[in-house]
Amino acid sequence: MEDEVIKKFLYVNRKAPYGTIYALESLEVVLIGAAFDQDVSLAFIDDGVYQLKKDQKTSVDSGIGMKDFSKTYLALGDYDVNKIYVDKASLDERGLTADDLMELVYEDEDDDYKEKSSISIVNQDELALLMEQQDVVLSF
Amino acid sequence: MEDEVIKKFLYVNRKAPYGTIYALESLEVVLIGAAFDQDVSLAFIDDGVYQLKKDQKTSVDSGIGMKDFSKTYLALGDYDVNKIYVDKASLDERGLTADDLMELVYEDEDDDYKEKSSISIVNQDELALLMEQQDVVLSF
Amino acid sequence: MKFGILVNEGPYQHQASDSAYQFTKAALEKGHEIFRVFFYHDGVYNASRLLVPPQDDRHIANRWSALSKEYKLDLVVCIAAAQRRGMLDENEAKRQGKDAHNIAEGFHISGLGQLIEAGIQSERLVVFGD
Amino acid sequence: MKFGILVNEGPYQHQASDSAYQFTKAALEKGHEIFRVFFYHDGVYNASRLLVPPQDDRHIANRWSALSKEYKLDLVVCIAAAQRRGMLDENEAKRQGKDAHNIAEGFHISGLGQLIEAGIQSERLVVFGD
Amino acid sequence: MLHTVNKSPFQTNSLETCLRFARASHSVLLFEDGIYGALKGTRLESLITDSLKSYSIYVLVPDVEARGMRIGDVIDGVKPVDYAGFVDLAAENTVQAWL
Amino acid sequence: MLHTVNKSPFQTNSLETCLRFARASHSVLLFEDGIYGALKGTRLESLITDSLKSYSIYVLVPDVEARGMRIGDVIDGVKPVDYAGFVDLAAENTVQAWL
Repeated sequence: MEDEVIKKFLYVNRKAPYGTIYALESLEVVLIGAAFDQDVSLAFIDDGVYQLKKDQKTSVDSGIGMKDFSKTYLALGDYDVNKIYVDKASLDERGLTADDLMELVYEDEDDDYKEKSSISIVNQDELALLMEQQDVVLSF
Repeated sequence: MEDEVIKKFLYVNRKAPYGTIYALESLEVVLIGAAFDQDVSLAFIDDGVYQLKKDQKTSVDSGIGMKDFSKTYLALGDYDVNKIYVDKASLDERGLTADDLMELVYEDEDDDYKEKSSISIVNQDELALLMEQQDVVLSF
Repeated sequence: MKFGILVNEGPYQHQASDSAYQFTKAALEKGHEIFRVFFYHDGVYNASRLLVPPQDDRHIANRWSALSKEYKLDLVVCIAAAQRRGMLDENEAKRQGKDAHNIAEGFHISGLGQLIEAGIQSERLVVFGD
Repeated sequence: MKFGILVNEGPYQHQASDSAYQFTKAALEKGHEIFRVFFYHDGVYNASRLLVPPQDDRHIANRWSALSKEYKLDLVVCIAAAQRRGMLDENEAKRQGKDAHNIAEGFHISGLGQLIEAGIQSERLVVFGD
Repeated sequence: MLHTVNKSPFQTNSLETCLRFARASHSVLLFEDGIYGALKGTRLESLITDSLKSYSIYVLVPDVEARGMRIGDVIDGVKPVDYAGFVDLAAENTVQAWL
Repeated sequence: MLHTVNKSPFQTNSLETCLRFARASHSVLLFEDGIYGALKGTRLESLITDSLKSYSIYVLVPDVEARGMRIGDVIDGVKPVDYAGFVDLAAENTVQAWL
């Protein structure tokens, strides 16, 4: 029985990509975790919202000499990771809107496989409520 | 000739002790550097001022399980490291005054070995001027 | 109660590993169970057998090893994070064609799934990082 | 012009070593001299011979080694910081009674005096950290 | 829910963001360099005294003492705990670390 | 004197402190996560536009582009440089890193 427990996992991302590895290695946990059939949500707060910025451009041989790993976020929908919450206040103070973010989508199998957005831009009360409902919060 | 160059070295300390190792390992550089007869100054800015807080109390077997290395600052005077500049604004916003800091002193050999304080509490213009005069700035 | 512990930073540079150790020790002394301590990011460096700290300082890897021995603690080092950072056990070293390995007694290398499992099986997961 | 470079963070976790590498390479390509690259704090981990990064990622230690070979770069790892963190060369391993060592080609271990000397002998010291 | 903060509020925005998401019935634990937020007389004191009206704030005493402070330097109403107390708080609540 | 800032001004106080000590004739280089301080439309934009009246501010383009931004997103007056330009700035000035 114990192995069939479904827990609510929240991944909280608050750091910018490239300056530190947390964004990349957090994503690696999410991808591995997707195999465990848990109830997974991702939150992007503070500089974490920059992880979802579109048009990232670097490679091992050019730019800053690090690979662009942002394409991996686009695959999250295929892994059934489609509850992605972005803190509106964090976007606002950085002058960003939904249009600046990558389009992360998934196919809703309960709705004739329609393509839907995985991203919800939420206010802090909604996000605080989401946090309260979690069993496990992994912070990066 | 080149070996006899005397350069102005400034060590800039902006981080609190214990939470990270920078304070301790910065001090290790200063002590080794003292053997090189350069013109050495230390600046404590932002959380760096906490490095000089008196009454630090921990040991490998108690408290946070890390040794109290603050006594080492007291030895700086013996190493002829006696130009220690503390940013007044940083003290102010933390509610600290000179009385909260360790008494760091040296014996002035040009003034009958009188014991004098190594610490100068300075404003940001004085500190900015000091920075401009340096040849080498080591930041921790 | 059953705790899982995640350590995200290496020894000495950040206090994370020290705090995680003190927390884990206090939990065990209170009779709680530690399901697993998982070392991720630079946390993998805590598992080095080659640390030579100053004589008057704590030995962070040995301290974890000793606690592991006393309480049969499960100390797991993330393989992906460890490879990237040069932390290898004997098997990994062989597999990667490396001429040395550096994992201390009591630690073992495994996948990120072990972290997820710690989240599922523990009643609480506590994260220590930077 | 003669530059000295100080690297305060380890590979991958922080961008410091990447930025230092790009700066050093650009300086050399412009014809400047690099007196020394000094690895301090977690920066000592950049010198590991055991890194196994993913195939599509950069190999930070090898990149430094290659630059060192091409330009005869002096790559110095602080001995005190390295001991504390389990980075040992063959001599140090012997001296400390350790059964393995992990320093990559092109790096060598020495004292903090080498950092001060870099400050004295270089016309500019540039620090990369967290 | 237990929120933990281990960074100085003068250096990073972790405490500020944590307090933005803390709610009545939650607890906040300040430890490591986070303890600087719990001290009297700083520029940020009112951030904590205001928050104390809504929820409980704890501070880890070994971290306070290591840094040269004593219980008397801690804002009234902030509750002192040791590592065992930290464990109790974590046992009672889901834990969210604000790194 | 060249001041370098590699941290996001939203996350740490490095940029703020740097600007407190930067003086006329100095230069400031924003790189790594520090480039976020150089962008248009953020809450901190005026911090930079005000500073531009007193001294030169540079931003490292590879770090800007890696993070999904382009030169057009950078505040007018902030000067773009590549790594070679960073080297030139360091050759011209004593360097102080605000870590």
